[in-house]
Amino acid sequence: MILQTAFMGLFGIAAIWFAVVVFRTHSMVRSALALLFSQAALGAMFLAMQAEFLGVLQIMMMATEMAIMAIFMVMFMMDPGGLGQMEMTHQKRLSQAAGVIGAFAALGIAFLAGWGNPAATAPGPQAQLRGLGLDLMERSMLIFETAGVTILTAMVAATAVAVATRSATKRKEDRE
Amino acid sequence: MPLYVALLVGAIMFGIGLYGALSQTNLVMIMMGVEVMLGGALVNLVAFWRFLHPTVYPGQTFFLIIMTVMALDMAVGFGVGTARFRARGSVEAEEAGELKG
Amino acid sequence: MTTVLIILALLVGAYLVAVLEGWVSTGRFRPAAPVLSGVALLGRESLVPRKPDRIFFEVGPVLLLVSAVLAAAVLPLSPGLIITDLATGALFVNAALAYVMVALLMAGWGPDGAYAMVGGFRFLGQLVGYSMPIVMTIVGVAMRAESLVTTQIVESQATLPNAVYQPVGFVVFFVAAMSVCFLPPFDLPTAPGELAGGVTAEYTGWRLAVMRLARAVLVVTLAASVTVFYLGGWNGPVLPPWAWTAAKTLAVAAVMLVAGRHVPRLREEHLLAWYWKIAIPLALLNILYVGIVLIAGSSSSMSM
Amino acid sequence: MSARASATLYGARVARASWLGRLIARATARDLSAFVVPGPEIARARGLDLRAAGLHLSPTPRHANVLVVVGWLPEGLREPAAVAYTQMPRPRAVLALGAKGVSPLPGPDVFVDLDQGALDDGVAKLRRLFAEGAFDPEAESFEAAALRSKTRYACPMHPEVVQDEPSTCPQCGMDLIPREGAAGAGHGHADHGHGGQDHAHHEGMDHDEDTGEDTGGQAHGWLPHPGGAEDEHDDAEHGESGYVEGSGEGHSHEGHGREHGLAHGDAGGGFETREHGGHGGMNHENMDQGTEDHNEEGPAHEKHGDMDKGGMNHGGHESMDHGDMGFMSMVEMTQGTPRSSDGLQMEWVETPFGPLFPGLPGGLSLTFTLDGDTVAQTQAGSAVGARAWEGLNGPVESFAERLAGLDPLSPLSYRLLALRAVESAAGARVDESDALARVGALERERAASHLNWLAGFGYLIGYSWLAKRAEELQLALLRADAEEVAGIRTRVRQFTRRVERTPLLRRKLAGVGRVPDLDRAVGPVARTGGRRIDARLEEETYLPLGFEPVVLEGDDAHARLRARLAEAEQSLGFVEEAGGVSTPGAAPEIDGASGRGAATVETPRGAANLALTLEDGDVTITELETPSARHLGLVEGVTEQRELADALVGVASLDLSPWEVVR
Repeated sequence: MILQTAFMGLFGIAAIWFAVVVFRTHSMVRSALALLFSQAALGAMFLAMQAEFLGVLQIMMMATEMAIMAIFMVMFMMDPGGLGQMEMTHQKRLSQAAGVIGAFAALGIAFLAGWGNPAATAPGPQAQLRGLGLDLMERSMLIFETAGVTILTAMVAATAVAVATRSATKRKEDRE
Repeated sequence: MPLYVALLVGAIMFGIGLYGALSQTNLVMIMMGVEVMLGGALVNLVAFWRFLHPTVYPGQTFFLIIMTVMALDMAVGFGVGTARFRARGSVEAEEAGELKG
Repeated sequence: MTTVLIILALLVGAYLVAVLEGWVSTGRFRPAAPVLSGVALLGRESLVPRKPDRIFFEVGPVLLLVSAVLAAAVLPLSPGLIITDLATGALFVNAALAYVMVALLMAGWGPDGAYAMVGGFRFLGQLVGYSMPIVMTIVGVAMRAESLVTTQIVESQATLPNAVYQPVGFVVFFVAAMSVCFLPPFDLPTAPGELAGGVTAEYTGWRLAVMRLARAVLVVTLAASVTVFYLGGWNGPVLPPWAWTAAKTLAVAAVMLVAGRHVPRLREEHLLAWYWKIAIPLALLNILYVGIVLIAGSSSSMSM
Repeated sequence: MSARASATLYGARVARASWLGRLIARATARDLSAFVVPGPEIARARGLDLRAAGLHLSPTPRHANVLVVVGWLPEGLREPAAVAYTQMPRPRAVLALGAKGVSPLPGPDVFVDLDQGALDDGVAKLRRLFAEGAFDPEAESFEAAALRSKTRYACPMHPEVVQDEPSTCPQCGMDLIPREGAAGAGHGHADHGHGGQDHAHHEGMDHDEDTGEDTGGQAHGWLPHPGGAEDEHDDAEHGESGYVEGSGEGHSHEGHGREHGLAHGDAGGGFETREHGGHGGMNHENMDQGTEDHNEEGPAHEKHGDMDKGGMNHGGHESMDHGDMGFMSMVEMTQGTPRSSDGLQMEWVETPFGPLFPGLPGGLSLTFTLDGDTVAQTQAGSAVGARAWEGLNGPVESFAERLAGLDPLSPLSYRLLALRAVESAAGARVDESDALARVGALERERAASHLNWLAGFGYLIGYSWLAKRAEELQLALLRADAEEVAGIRTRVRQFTRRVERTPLLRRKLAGVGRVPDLDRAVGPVARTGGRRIDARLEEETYLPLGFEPVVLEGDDAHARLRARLAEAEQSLGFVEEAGGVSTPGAAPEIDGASGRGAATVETPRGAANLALTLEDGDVTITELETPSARHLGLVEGVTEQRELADALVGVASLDLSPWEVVR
């Protein structure tokens, strides 16, 4: 239990530290990769919480996701080197306040609510996988299928929006 | 005890994410903020599953759905971003005035 | 103990792969060449570019090595000879290999050179291609074994290896595995002719040695994963189980190394188009096919 | 210099020679990887088999420990070669073949003649040198004057203000900021004709270990031209005079890494970041300043105002008044920039591919402006070409020799060209058997040249088998006597068939390298565009041989590959029929004849025309037209808006020889 807490704390601190780095660094790619390592640290934390499948999934998914983020980052910012000393924030005070209030609100709920007795043990990873699988295929099937179809639709729609049609490009050229 | 560690981490991640999402001007950075917030949510979710109801699997299912939402957020965000970048040459939120209702 | 043994086996495998690679590319069999070149690299200066992203520059090669070794941690050499038999082993291989891309991205970004950077981003594009097929084909394998545990996957192939059971999945996985370890014709990130070495171009001395070692370990890991997932792992007559795994792994590595010499490097656009238009549908069909076969097998009450 | 007394290695690594060191040194001696200057194709053209000699060829000097200099090194390559040398990690050595004098480079550690036997000896010597002297506590550091970088001081606001001493700007009073530039500023850009080219990529590396070498000496790229490192370049063309040193005060902290980028005009930086469009300076300044002081203090605005003016001077972007917006406007930044073909603007990075790029012929200096991995702009030139044809003028006796020395990739063709032109000027006639022998020699060179091209092309496209086999055939052909040619022809035919059956080759090459302006093309490039152009069609010697040029449709890299293979085979057939491969001898007996003469020879790259006047045994070239000079102009059309790999394949498929171009 103590070991578990220690590991969770360790990975939690890593996750938080990397999350801070995301908004502190001036290099776009560093931002994206810091986010990746933050999320991967969360994945490690899940592993410490004996959620093996979820942890591994998190670690795997985030690698791809954040790398793609890095590519868009570089593309949209037109700058491989990070913008150096450029200011990229606005409404700083407000955001800080919101962040702090948000965190404290969450903390307040976390610590004030009675959560009952924590369970000491979790099912083994094999049992978990089996349970999750059965849940996905039985009770939550509709939800999950809906989510799957939604993401597919969103992907198609996003691609359709992003890909400039020939006519749109032409129109733009005409305008210019 | 470990539950509270997880909730603490979740809350702080959420706070950082909120700050990031609000303070950044660049679309991609805003999305990063959102991802950090969702990360915080994920921690809470896993912690609740593990320490409160370890034998109830919809908790894990919900995790998967949030992960889907993260991917979705990326897809849509970048789709919109690319379209805007093409049209305007910028993904700065400050310059997206015409998106106001 | 097992950990040490597996790591040792990995190193030996990497050594043999390096010998093989030299043999294939120069046509001369020089068993001492990798040692010589490794020692020589250690003796050379290791230069740091003028304006590196120092963290990325240093971490890149190490992360590459680490992710290759991690992926190998869940691959069994023989029954019981495995570093950790995770319940999510097959998924874990993918998770670890995803960081190959992160490592290359770092190595490409770190030294602050255009060739390296283009190489790093090229590999990212490559990942967009291969990552889906590789996961989808593993689904087919896991379906047959009814488990993500790698040892159980090997056991499920006791009668018939997956390469025969689901040949389509085997081909797709093999190709995707070659892309992961950026062997020719998938060597877009390191293309010597196009990018003067790409992501490796700026590494010298011991850092280059680490990079090359990592690459060799990666090839071994991928060959081992092909062996475990599709060639029945340790299953085989006469020889001891570990020998079978080793022999199959080496054979796969040799095929990977030789195949690349006889085709030109792929174009990035073709790579992506073929992965998405051909490999992913094939992988999906493979899943469907395995499902049908499994249901047919169980309903006809054949004891399988 | 080559006669150094003891067995010490000039490029030894500074270290005490311990037992471990000796062990490593011995291993190093058996693991030689070479970076070849001007390029492996020159070594092949001279019949050298570097691999057989035990050298492993490396695509970058960073991975090499031997710099192999093949033959005489033209002026334009000396500095790049020296840069490559500085970028090789120590212990390192120079192996010079055939010629010694290579000024910025240190004297060769081993110098041997230009043939295979000597090469083998040289490599053996090199191994001994490495084994004995790889580590030397007293190794000197290499420092070439032209490469030494020098710190100069520039005003962040007024890029034209550059001084040697730290002081304040006379115009605005701000402190000048140090930046690095090359001492050899005299080698400026105009000199090299490279516009905004700079050593973008491969910047020097800091020797972080154990050496006392001045890191400033490494501040140059190896592929790029080490010209002046000033950053006020290319103004007229791109309107980017607003370059500002962005790595100013607040920029130096390591933690925030990347000290370059948009706000960075430092030539010492990795990427050469260029502003396109007419408003360069402005955005930089906003970025530079907009960092810490934006939200907090007022005076920042005043500064901005200042800068706006500065920017406007350069760019004339009137509406740019975002001094009080507090962030850099991406819209304005991207507004005036040229659009990418896909409409997604990315930062443009100017990247040199040459003159020592492994996938292209050595000496071809190609600079791509990369928009992502798409080539947005191309500058092509030659670093090795002659300064002017006038250098070839002179006595007629050695004229053929001189012209043959022009292009090491096809010396025979130019020798023949010279001979024919002189003969036409003198009115001399060549008898039939001589003419046939010449045809034999020319056709053999054509076949060898095509195979040589194929070896390099195979390397570029990552088709190792093709590269290796082509190299073997080419070397065998160069060493073959008349009887063996038939055997080689059979092998080439088998090779061709095998290449045609290669999976994916057509898919990779088809459609790549289309030439938009085929009228300017000659030789195989024109013939693969379906044009029946060949100087050999008008030659009498070819009539009885039943010559018919290889004409293919397609106009792409794949068609060129097939055409060159077919031509190689055809040429070998002519060699057989000509019955000899003797090289044409010296100029015919011409005693003080005078006159004008002209000749055309179909070189492996296309028709070369030479017109000259002969006066009292002196030759004056009036016109020399080479195929590569024509094709160099096609590079832009072949590369622009192409993916990087496709662009490179396109350039390589033209088979340019940078040697036969006037710089």
